[in-house]
Amino acid sequence: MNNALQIVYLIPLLPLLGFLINGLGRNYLSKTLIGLIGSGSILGSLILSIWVFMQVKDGNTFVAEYFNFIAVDKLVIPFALKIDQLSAVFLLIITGVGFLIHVYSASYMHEEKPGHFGRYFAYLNLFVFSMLLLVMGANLVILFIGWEGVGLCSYLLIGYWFKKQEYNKAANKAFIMNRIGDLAFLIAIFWLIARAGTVSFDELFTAVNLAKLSASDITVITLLLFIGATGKSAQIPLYTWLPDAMAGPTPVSALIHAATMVTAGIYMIARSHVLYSMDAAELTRNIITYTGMATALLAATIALKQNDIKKVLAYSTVSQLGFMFVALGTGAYVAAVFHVMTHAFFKALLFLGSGSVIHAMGGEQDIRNMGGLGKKMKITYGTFMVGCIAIAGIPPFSGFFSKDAILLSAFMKSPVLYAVAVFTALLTAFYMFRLLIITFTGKFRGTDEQAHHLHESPMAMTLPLIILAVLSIVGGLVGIPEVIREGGDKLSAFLAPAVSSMPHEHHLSHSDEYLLMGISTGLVLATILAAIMVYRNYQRKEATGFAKVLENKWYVDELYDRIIVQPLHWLGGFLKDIFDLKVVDGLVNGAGRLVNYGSRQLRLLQSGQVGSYVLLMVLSMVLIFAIQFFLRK
Amino acid sequence: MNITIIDILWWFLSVVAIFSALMMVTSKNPVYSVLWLIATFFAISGHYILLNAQFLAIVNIIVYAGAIMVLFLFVIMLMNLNKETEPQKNRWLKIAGALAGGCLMLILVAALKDAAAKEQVASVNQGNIGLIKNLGKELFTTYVVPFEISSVLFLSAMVGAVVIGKKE
Amino acid sequence: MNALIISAVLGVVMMFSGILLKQKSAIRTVAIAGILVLLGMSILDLKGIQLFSIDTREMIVFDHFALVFNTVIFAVVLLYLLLSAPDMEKVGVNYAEYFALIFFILCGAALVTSFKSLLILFLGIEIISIPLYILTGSDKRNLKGNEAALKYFLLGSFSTGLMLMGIALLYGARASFSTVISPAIIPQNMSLLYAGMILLLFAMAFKVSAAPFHFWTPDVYDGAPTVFTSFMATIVKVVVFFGFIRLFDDMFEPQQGQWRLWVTVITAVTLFIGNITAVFQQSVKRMLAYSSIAQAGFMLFALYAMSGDGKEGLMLYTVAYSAATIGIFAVLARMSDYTFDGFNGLAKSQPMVAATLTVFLLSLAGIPLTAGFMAKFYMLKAALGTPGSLWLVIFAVIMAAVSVYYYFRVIQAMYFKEPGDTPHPAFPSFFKGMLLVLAFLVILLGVYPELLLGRLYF
Amino acid sequence: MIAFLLILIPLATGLLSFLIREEKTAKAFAFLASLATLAVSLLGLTLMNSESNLQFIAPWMSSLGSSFALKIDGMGQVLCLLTAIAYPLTFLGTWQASPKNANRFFGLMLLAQAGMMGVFLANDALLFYFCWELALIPMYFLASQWGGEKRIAVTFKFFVYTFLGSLLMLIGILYLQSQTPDHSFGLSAFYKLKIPASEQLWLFWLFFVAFAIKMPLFPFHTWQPDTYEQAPTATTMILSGVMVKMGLLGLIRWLMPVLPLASFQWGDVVMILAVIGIIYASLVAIRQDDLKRLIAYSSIAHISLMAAALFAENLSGTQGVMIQLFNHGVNIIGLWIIVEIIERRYGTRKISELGGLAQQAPVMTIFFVVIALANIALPLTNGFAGEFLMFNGLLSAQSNFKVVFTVLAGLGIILAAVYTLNMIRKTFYGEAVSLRVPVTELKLNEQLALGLIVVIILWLGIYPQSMLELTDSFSKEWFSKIDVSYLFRK
Amino acid sequence: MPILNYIILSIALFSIGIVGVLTRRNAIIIFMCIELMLNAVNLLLVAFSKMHMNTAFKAGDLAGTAGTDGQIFVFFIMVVAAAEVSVGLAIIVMMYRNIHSVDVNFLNRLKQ
Repeated sequence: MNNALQIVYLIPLLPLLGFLINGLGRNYLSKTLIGLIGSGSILGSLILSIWVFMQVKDGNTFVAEYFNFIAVDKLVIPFALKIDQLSAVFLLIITGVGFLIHVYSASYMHEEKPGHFGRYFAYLNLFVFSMLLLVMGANLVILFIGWEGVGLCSYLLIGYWFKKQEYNKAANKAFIMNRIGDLAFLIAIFWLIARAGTVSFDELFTAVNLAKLSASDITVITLLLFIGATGKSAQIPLYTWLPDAMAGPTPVSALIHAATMVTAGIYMIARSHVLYSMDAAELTRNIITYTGMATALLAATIALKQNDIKKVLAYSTVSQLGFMFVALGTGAYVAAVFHVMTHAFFKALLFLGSGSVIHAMGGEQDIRNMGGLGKKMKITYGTFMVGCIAIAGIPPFSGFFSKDAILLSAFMKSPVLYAVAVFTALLTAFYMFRLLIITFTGKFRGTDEQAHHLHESPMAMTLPLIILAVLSIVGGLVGIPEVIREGGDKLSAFLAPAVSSMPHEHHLSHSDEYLLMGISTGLVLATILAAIMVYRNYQRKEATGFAKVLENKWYVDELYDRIIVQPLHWLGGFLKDIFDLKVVDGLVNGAGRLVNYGSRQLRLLQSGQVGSYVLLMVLSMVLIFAIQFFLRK
Repeated sequence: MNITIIDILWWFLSVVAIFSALMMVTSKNPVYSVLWLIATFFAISGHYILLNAQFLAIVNIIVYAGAIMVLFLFVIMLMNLNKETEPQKNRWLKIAGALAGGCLMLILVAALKDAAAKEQVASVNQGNIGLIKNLGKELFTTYVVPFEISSVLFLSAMVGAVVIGKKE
Repeated sequence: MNALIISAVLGVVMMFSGILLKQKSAIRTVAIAGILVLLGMSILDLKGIQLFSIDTREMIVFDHFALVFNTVIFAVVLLYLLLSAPDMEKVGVNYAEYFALIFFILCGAALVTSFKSLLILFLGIEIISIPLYILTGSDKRNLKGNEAALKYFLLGSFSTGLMLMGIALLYGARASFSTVISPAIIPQNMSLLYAGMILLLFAMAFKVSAAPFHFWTPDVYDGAPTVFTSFMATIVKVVVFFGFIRLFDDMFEPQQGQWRLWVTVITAVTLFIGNITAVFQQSVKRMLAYSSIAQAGFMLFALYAMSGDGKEGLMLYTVAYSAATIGIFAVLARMSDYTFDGFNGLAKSQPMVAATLTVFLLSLAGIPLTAGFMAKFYMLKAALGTPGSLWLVIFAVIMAAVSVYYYFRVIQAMYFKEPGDTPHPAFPSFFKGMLLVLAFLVILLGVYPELLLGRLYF
Repeated sequence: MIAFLLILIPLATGLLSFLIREEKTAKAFAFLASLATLAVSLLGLTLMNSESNLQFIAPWMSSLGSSFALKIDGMGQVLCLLTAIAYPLTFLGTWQASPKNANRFFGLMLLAQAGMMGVFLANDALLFYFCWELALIPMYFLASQWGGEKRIAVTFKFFVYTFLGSLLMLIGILYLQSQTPDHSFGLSAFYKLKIPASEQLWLFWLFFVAFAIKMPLFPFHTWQPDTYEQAPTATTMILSGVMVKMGLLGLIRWLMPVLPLASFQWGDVVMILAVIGIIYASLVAIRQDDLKRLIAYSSIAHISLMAAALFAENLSGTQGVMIQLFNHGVNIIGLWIIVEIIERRYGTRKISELGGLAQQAPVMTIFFVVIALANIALPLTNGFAGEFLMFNGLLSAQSNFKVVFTVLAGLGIILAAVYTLNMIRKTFYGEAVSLRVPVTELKLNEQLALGLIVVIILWLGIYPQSMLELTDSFSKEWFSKIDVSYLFRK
Repeated sequence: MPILNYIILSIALFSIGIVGVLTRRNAIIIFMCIELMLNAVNLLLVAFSKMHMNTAFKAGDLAGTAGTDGQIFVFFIMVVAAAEVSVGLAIIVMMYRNIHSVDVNFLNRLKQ
């Protein structure tokens, strides 16, 4: 192994240092300095990541071990980082998008008080650190450390404006729902330890260790890992935290809740694809597919009727994550990773764009109060439109290629699945353009003050938008399907040593493949047109009927509240006020009271009367004699 | 089964003893109680004589019937209790007391009746261990230590009577 | 034998000292000198030096264990007199006679610890009992004292009757009053033997205030002058206990299977009634009376187990329980208010007294590193050595936990409550010093019990 | 010698402390004494960790078969370090709280420390029992004299409850002693015992109840929230941080290796109790309004998990418990320090009366959040390694229901997040509702104490192996004693 | 005379004494009942004494003193009873002086 590569620890360490400096010095450092440190540390990581990428490209994959984190008996968990193609790709995404968002944030958050500004960057740096740890971890435990770390940062950043209890509640919700998934993840790890005796990827995915796992082990482990992923990657049934997480500052939403953290689940499954590709994981794969599909569809329907600019994007994210899971479930791991990448570009772009809008609107997020912003905010409008086209999947924008790969994979599995997936893609196009049109075209519907205030965002904000827009356009070129160009799927080729998709059972002819692309593209274009027609002259009106159900997110939050939160709340109250006090403690105190009562009663024997004393004595004597002489033998 | 004069005497004395004991317990007037108790003691002394325990018979009459009971009588007279002053005690308690005592007797008798060997006999009217000569010899040889110790008992009783009785 | 005779002589000396000496302190000095002499004599006994050679015809046999026990008892009496003798002045005018009676009781104690004949046991018990009746009633103006004396006397005589009946039945069965089991004495009639044995069990249970023959105890202890309650509840009680165990150990060892059940029942009932009833008491004195019943329950384990551990435990109990109880009663005798509230805030005005009282109470409750714990420890150890005793032992420790309730009420009153209106009495420094000595003794034996137990075997 | 000093220093200084009249002096004296103990403890850990230094045997009650035998083994190191560190932290963290009769207060605190050290080090059952009570009595007086309104009744319940438990244990000890061939109370003699299974089954409960009350496990726990609530905070810190470990130590050292068959047989029952305790306590904690009670219930949940992991009977669980013994103590002391600060400054510990403290005291908030997160076992805090190993152990247990146990106990993790985050949210976040007091940040002593705790949290979070190594050989040896599974394998 | 007769007789007397203690309120009479109990014991002891003498006699011990101890014991009982009576009556008189009654039902200051 190349010793120079040992220094990959610097990649996560730089953001960590940034976190420490910004965190401890938040009251003493100037905002500029904080911004510089925050962004600079990520930039350092980015440069290192690029260097690492180069190394990997040359075939230098390796594991760097530093010290033993935990070593008990035969279980040894080193603190080790793994660099391979998969992590290299993710490193680039994280540091790249992360850097842009840091730069953007320095401007976006400039209004904050100095201490809070420092805190914000500290959190952000800590997040990047955790995310890097997550993707670099050479074993499941290090991965898990990063996994929970990003959860923590997400919690901290959602509740960044901690004066608003609504936001704090959202933060709690995010953390707790993540924890539910984390529990499953943990149990999966324990299961693996119990069966295979190791958590290190390199050792785990060897034939020897895999052979130790029975079919049911694999089913259980893969399912548990998947449940873990549903928490982090916002899938049914644990997706409801993500829309609420929009309480955090918009760059946070862009970074954490669109580009990086939420894709951790996809990364984790891709990382352990060896398990998922096994025959015994068939059931799990199906479950993943259908869960992903259902999530994608459900979120897309909800997104149709949301009025909060960030909520639309949040549901869109959930929906896109669903797509990625469909890819995973159908064995198209590369497609999933590909979509992670393209999604990181365009969704970060969209979020940052919405941030620009919100910034301009003075904090307003309701699109019903917007309209016609395109005139005042050209760059934002333009880049936002690029993002919409990319996500809608129009060639040659990046989204097209990645989504196409997924749709293809779905078709191979079943045409019905494909149909649903296409339908969902159409919904995506529809609600994205609804958003675009309501926000940027037509008449302005906000207050005069807001109108007066409208302006394009500063350079520091628009520049990242532009860069991301470019990436959204060209990002797909790394994965051009083979049918279009021989050797166009560079991503697959690059990832091949680390991750490769499951081979399809039967092949599709080139013409069929073109046909499918054509159908989807045509339908998408039609849908976009329809959306433009419907929302061209948007007027605010109350949602009714089915639209109301959608606007209220199918009442899922209310359902969870009713069947889980409320009963637990009630149970807690019952246990606290009644069971614990009356029954458990009551028994203890009751014993005491019983003694007291017994004392009072027994005292009556002591009547003070000689006669009764003698009587009691004689009676006991009679009793004892009777037993001694007539009952005992 | 031939009934001898001793049998007749035995039964007579027993009946007298029990009857006077019952009368002692049931008499309302304390003075009568004392007198009935003396009668009991006489009957018991009679038994002693039947058993050839002449010394004890005499001592019983002199010490118990003579000295102790007179002391009782004297105290009763001193307190002017020679009237039927005792108010009715709780009747249930009385019945319970009588029942309990009766039960105790029945159980003890039943327990000892089975077990006490029939052939074991207290020899009546024979042997001379009860004579003062024999008892005295034994008392001042073998039992001299307890005899001396009983003087401590008397001393303490004496001190006690002084402590209790002395006017302050 | 030395102690037996000297104690009787000392009783007589005290009788006359009352006539010859007018100063109460002089009388007290004579008494304390007397007990010192007695202690010395007892130690001489222990060393094997007999001043008198008397043929008791095997009716009285002083074995090593009894002699050690006597010595310990006399030492405890010494402590008792040092601490409480001044308080006797308040009881009545017959100061010297009280001491005389105490010495007579000690004479009885020497008998009860060394008898080998039922006759001596009977005489010993009576020599102990009769002076006690008098001491109980010694405060003649106090109606409670009178009442206690009469109750004690009537019930005590009644139990004497039971005892004598038992002895008579045993005599019928064994043709001898000797408690020694020898080939010459073969019980011919088991029913008579059992009946007599159980009657004796009742009578002795009465004397050590074991339930259900304990009823006299609270009333008498409560009514008697506090100084004498202290004496009765401690020294007398352990002495009779010793006799109790000696009797059953010597005489009824072969019948263990017959009486152990009843000892078990009596132990359990005693523990139950003593501890549970004590919980509700409002007067500390009465609480201590019930506590003495409860402690008797623990001492019964020595009888139950009838083993070396049990006797060691009884020995420790003698010191631990007596020292603690004497200390508490000595303080109580000087308090104006006998209720728990009377102790409120004592720690503020009398920190030293409160601290020693705490040690005594902890010892009674059986908290480790006090002698009381070691005593209970040996008892439990002894009991566990007997098969099938687990439930009894568990019951006993549950009751011990209950006992914490009432002992700690005093501690709570002293430390955690505000003092009431009536001021606490002042305690002379000698008195405090003696309390410290007692407390020290309690802790010393708790930390290093071998100091005492080592004397038992050599 | 180290072992003896660890008991002697607190004992002697504790007794001396009663003689000091001046309040400030007493405080300083106690603090210095606790530092001395810490220094000795660290010496024992580093420079003087040879066998001879860590062992101490003196004759005592030899006729009973008992001796004054002390030994610092791996677990002893951890627990002594915890005890030694807990005291300076407590004194430092509560420097501002000035109890009346300070000399007595600190004297009793130090005496309790001596008792706890004794419990952790004793290698003789009788000595163990003595120290067990020696630790309890000062605690009783501390809580009763300096506590809250209902202190007398509450602490009395605590005392009687634990006393009853310890008496039952005494029966067990006595029984075991009577079974040893040379009638010895020595630990090694106990370990050599081969008690028949039928007897083990009931003997087990005599010990277990005592330890379960101390820890406390459901359903023996009700003394605990009340006592924590009523006791003065310094006492509560020691109670919850150190004293509850006595119960676990009892299980580890005195119960499971001595009665391995019964421990195996009753393992499921204990685990059921523990799992119930975890969920139960967590649910109750969710609804608590009183910070102290909330933390008390959270402690019950944590301790229950440790008990469950112990009875999983494998190395992973054991090592997890070992490290968690230390972590839990440090973390909960940190929480108490902050609760104490809140109560002193704001005059209430009701969550409903607090809010928005983060605006007034950001530093305190950060400390609290870090410690609270450590308490819910976030990775890279000290709690993680322990809980990770414990859960891992639980899933590898011999029990047929191990998966159920693991999943249910795992719910505890989720519920822990719920109540911890809710507490943080309601207390520190949101609009400030109480501005009765001027904005004050932490005092230097508080910062020092909390800072030290955070350092420990992070150190053991990032490099837990440093502590796991300490107990490694102990755990292995222990496991070899309790492992009876070979008897049941075909 | 069979020993059983004596046993029954003296148990009867003894029980009558107990019943008296149980049912009477007058302290003096209670005391007298106790004396009756003692006498019952005495009678039994003498009877046993003669029984043992008889046994020894049958076994060939013609000039023996078997059974003497029983009668000696009776003597001691009488001694003790006498001492007890002196103290007991003193206490009763003391009581009478204070409350002008010897009714034990008035002894109820001490209870609980």
